Amino acid sequence: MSPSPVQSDASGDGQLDTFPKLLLNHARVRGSKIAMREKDLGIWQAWTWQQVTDEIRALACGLAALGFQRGDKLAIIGDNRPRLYMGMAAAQCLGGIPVPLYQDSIAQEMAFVLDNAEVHFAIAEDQEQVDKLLEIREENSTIQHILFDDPRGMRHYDFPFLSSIETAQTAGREYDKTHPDFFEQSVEQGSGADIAIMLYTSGTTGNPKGVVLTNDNVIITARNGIIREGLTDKEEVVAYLPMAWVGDNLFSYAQSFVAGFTVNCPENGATVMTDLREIGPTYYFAPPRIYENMLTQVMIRMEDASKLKQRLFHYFMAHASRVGTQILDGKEVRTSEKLIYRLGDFMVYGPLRNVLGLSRIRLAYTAGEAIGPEIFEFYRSLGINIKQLYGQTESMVFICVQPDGEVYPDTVGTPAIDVEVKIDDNGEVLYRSPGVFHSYYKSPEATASTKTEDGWVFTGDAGYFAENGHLKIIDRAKDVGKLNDGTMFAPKYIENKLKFFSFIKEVVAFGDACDYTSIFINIDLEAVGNWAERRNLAYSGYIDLASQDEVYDLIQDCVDKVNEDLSKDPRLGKSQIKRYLILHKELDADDGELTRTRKVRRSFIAERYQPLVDALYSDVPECHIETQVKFEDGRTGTLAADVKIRNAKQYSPIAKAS
Amino acid sequence: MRIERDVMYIFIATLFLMVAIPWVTGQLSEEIFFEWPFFFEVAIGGLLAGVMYSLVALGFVLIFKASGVFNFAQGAMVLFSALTLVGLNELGLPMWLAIVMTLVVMLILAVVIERVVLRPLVNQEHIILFMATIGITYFLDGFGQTIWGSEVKILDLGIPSEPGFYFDGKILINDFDLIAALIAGVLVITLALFFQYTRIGRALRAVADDHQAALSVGIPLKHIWVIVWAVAGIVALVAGIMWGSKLGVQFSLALIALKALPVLILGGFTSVPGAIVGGLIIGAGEKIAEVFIAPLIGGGIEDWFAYMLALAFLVFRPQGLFGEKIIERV
Amino acid sequence: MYERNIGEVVLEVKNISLSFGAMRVLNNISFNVRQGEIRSIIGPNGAGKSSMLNVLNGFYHPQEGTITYRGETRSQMKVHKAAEQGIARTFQNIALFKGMSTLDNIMTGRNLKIKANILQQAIYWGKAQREEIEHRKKVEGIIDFLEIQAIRKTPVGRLPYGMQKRVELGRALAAEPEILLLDEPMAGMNVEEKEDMSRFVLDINDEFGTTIILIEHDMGVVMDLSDRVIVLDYGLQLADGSPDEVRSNQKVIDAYLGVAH
Amino acid sequence: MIYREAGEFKTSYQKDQAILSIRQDNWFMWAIMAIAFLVIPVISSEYWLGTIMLPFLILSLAALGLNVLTGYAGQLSLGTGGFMATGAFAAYKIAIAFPELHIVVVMLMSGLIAAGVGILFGIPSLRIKGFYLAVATLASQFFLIWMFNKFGWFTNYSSSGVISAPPMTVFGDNFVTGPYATPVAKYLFTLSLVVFFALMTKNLVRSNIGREWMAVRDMDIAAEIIGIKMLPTKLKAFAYSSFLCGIAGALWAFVHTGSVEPLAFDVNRSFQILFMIIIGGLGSIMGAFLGAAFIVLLPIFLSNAPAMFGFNISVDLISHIEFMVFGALIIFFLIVEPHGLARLWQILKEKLRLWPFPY
Repeated sequence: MSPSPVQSDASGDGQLDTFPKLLLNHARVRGSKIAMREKDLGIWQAWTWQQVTDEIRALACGLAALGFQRGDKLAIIGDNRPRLYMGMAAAQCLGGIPVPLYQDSIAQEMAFVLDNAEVHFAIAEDQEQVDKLLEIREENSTIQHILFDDPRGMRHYDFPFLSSIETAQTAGREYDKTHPDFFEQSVEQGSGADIAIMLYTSGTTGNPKGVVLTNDNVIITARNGIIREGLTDKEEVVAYLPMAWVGDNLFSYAQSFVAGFTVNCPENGATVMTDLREIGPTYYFAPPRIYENMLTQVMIRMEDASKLKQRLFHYFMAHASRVGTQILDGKEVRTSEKLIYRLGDFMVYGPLRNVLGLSRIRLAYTAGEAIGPEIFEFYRSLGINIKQLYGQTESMVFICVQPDGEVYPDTVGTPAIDVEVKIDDNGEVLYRSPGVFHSYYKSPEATASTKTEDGWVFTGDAGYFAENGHLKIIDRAKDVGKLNDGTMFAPKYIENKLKFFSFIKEVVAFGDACDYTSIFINIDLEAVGNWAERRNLAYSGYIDLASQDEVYDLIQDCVDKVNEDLSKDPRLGKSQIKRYLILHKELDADDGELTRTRKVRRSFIAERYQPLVDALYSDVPECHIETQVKFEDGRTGTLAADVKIRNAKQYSPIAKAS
Repeated sequence: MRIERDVMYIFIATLFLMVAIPWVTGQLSEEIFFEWPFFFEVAIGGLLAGVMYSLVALGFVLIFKASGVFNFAQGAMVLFSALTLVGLNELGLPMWLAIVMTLVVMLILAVVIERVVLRPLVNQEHIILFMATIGITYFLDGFGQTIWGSEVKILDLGIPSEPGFYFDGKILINDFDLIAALIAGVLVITLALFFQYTRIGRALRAVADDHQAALSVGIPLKHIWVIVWAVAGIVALVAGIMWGSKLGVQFSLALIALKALPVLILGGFTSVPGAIVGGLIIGAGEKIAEVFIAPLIGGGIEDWFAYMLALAFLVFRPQGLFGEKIIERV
Repeated sequence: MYERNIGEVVLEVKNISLSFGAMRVLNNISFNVRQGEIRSIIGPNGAGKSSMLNVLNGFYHPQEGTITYRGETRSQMKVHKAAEQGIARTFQNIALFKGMSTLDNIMTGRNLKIKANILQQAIYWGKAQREEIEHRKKVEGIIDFLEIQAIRKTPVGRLPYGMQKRVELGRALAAEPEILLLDEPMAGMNVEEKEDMSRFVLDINDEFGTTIILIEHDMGVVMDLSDRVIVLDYGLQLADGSPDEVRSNQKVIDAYLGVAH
Repeated sequence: MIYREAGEFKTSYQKDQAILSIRQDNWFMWAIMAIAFLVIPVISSEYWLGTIMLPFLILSLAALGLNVLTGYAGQLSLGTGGFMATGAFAAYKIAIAFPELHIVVVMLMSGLIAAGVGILFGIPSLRIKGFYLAVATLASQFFLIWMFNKFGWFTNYSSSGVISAPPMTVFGDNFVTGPYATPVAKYLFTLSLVVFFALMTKNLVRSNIGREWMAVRDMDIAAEIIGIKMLPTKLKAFAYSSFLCGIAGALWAFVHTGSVEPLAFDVNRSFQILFMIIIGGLGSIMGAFLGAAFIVLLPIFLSNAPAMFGFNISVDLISHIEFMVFGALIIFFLIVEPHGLARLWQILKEKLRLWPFPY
């Protein structure tokens, strides 16, 4: 591994153990290098590390002038905006704790977090977020001051506790003049053991929990990641995932502060893909669904291409799937194969990477959920170094990473630097690392039940080490159940296998303590809609499409294939899907059916659609259901439908070897 | 037809100037000979020539009115029809048969143009269709001459071309011009009746106003186009016969299209009466100017005078004398 | 939520009558517009609403009556003069420049503020470029304001209807008008698009202090947004007053009875 | 396919507004420039330079001029030949009257005179629109040609009505006109001027004036209501258009043919230039060049084609067949792509940028 500037920065003298110290160091070492960009007013506006430092300093002093104390929490609410990241750093400079919130949460959800975290100060992006905070503040007055980034529409908001970031910074510059040593001293006081940030995990049940992470947790983990992958200050990342999510905090904030690379913020939600393409990041992170969406787009668009292009595409993609990954992994490939790959690179792979905005990728990660092996291989065969990563908020992401050259789609790789991993008797995965979280905020019991006294953390995931030493994750430990005949039932495993089909968007599997496995399916409106249009199937919307027999036929194939696959697994062979239905409604986070990170809330769904579940475990061919739904504008209504139920083909399981 | 008031004013002013300017120049200049009988002789000669211009302009108007296409190929159609007629005649066909055959050829041409050029370009911008008709012009010019050769041919219909004296011998008028004007007049009246009293004619008028309305008459647009191009082809044949027997059948016949253009803008693209009145004004104006003004500025003004005259009219009536008024709304 | 800051009368229309030939389009219309207010003109189709706007920006010349604007009383506006004096408008049927991008369309709205001459523009370097950049910044502000970043470089002909309406509003805004005439800005829009457009209208009025004269068919929108409303019917002025007054005016009720709105 | 735009982001408005904002386009343009300035003069024969490249470049310039007027400002004109003639005769009068003037100055002055004449004939455009205007512009065409024929003053009373360019030089003693001028010098001189004016034109059409022209073209009423003044805007288009046509005419007379009579700029010339911009693409700088290349090369190809295939046909017949094929090809092109070669190029480029996707 080539020596990277990171290591020289982090020369282990313990000096750069907090974000503010890292910041000041960057201002010294690479003050004129670009730290952040934002597409604003049509061009990429940039801040150098020196400018970022000045801005943060002014904001920190401004916050101090407003009465922000050490240990105070600063809520951060909004899209990925440089000023919000700066707000995070400003709080840290003052020994405060940033608490980023999901910007699409409704006021009630926010109220819980703000209350739980005892937030007194908040930075909100715009009127939309400020309005939510004002609504919350009516009932809960712990919020002392709100700063906003974009003043649009708030000209008449005449509240003493509301001001713009700029106003605060102006006041901060004044404050800085009158208190010349304040900022430096404040930064000096910080240490690695101080709390750096609190991230609320939504969890699949109950209220969110605040995961408390120290500077050491975050910085050491971030640095280990950088060292393992050889990242430098020349990387470009695009910050587009929710700021409240640990992944964004690590990739768009912590690692940038450690390595000194550039973070780019898109113009708005509608332009993310365009902006991503303009920037062409070298280091990229996305959850599997984004890769899936991209691949679906590729396939849909290719179907409209001319026959010649289609043949070129399929020919070269087939070639890539034969040799692409080997070439990427640096393995020996016949020269002729290599030449064809080169040609393919010119004709197809290169252009494809280019239109997807992935031309310059040196390292791409995916994590959060299992990624379909075909999707994964697709990107790797294009020459994009995408790797799986296993982690969680409690570990500041990194637990296992796939090492270069040893990338297997069904495993999540080997433990990251300084991470120990073990499997307990129940098959649950445990780890111990420098990134292990400090505690759950104000929840010692929860902390104790997750983290042992000697620092091991229960992941809640069931898994095992494969023969090659790589960790393989099957499912959530608590979700793994048993069918009535005693067969192991791993719902997530089955769900994921189905979701790898582009026509299927979400799946909910039932089976624990039941006679057999049955599932709800959400079709992918875009993919199936496209498919339907191609066949001149008329449909008026999701409900209509989901109930068509042709669509059922299409899905039947997918289900049958999964069953065939399952039948080959020694442990899960008897948990094949017996009955399934296509749900009449798209699962939605607003209705509580998905978490904000789009994980299905199985038990909630089972309760909500009890009649459907009952029908699955009877032999009726159809079931009537009425559901309460929440529309985007907040109104509620009722959705009624007759949902068809079908049986899946059963394959005889391969006898268990042992 | 109701004539608008400002058109009347322009008309009266034009008449006045046409008389007054020659008189004034006649008084001022030694070179210019002005006497009333001579003036009328010139004016009548001009009017008769103007009818010939109208004949060509009429073809333009028909097509523009029905399809919005500015058919630059009208001149080429005149040449092509004349070449075909003479060619067939030279092959030994009697004149009447040659005329009938030529009519058939012009009908076929209309069908081919509709099928090959217009239909693929339907809904394109006007300038594109205009360019396409220039393409047709080139093609027809080349095609006609490739088949029939490019040497000057004589077309003799037996119309006397001796000058005749009228009004006590004071005014000299070419009999040929008179007969040609007569034929043109008959053609115009026929067309007017055709438009007024036949179903197709009414459909053609409707299509000029509104394509939907035309469809409701029950005639497909493509048929209308074929018909209108065919009628324009017949008009071109008549013009070709007239001009051809006057000047000889040769390439320069195609250029009389350029003479018809000022007539067209002066009268208005969409008006049959406009084409007639425009032709008369241009014909008379041009002749009068040639005799009574040109000597003052060196002569040879026939190339551009018609255009300048039309331009002067346009400044007062941007849509031409009888063109549809452009109402601007937002 | 807040009181609009309404000032002096800026535009006074007195006894305006307009005819096309024998057709009387506007008959003795009088009203005034105050600084910073949102003034609506309502009425059934053919009531003369658009004609009134056309009179205000000088496109139609009334036969009778006077218009007082910026302290100057005249019998008619001139199109350029109106534009130069800060009257901008949008059109009932979108009148965008179809061959140009969103950005260029809005840039044309700033044509009166660009001073470089043809030679400087041909050379581009120096003043012309400085101006282009300066105005681009302003236009980007408008693009941001109207939330149309994603279609910045799209030719407007390819945009959906609702977006075209927004671009047209952007073009009018680019002139930094004092009075903005909006001719049915929400026609043909769905509820969501109408909400967005209403928000933009309010924000324009609020952020830039622009006086707005609005024609709109959606009564809910009109009553919500307007400070005062004029009701026209077949060229006659039926009523003029606050939304509440207009709503309870018997003549208006009569005229609207049977008219589906 | 060849485009790799990921990672090309603009950090300033200058860069965002650059003429060629995509890197590959930039390279492509520099490559074309290198070929035009360095390779072609070396490898081309005199025949190629004199018979193909010179007319191509000069007519491109005229087409550029007409495209500003018709393609950008939407004013259909059939008077291009007249404005070219004005440029040619103005250049002649100036060069003879002031022999010490540099040829570039002569060219510019003749362009300005043509611009003045253009303004004069552009005035009716305020009231007259569309085809009415097109026909009206024929008035200027016929009038100007008649004028140059009729009045001996324009030809310095040459008996044949032909004007001959005096020998003139650039950079010391490199003759670009007259008997001592080499084809390479002529070519490079013309190329430089054409490239320069193409750049100027591009600058204009991407500036305010260009937007005003397009606004007038796309919807004149809306343009007027947002404050664009019709007459000055249209007259600027007429002026600039005639300016370029005038220079093209002067180049034609001085550099290309050396001596010329008014007939060289008759109405057929106007139509030829109009064809160029229609075939090339209205409202496109590139279109003017593509169209000129097409219209210049096509007749050369057509007249050589029979011989190439071993047919022996009389010259007369060839010229008739040429007419036919030319007309047919025009129609063919209009049907295939009514928006011209530039649009085809644009589509191709778009396809390459999106490759392998269709959209």
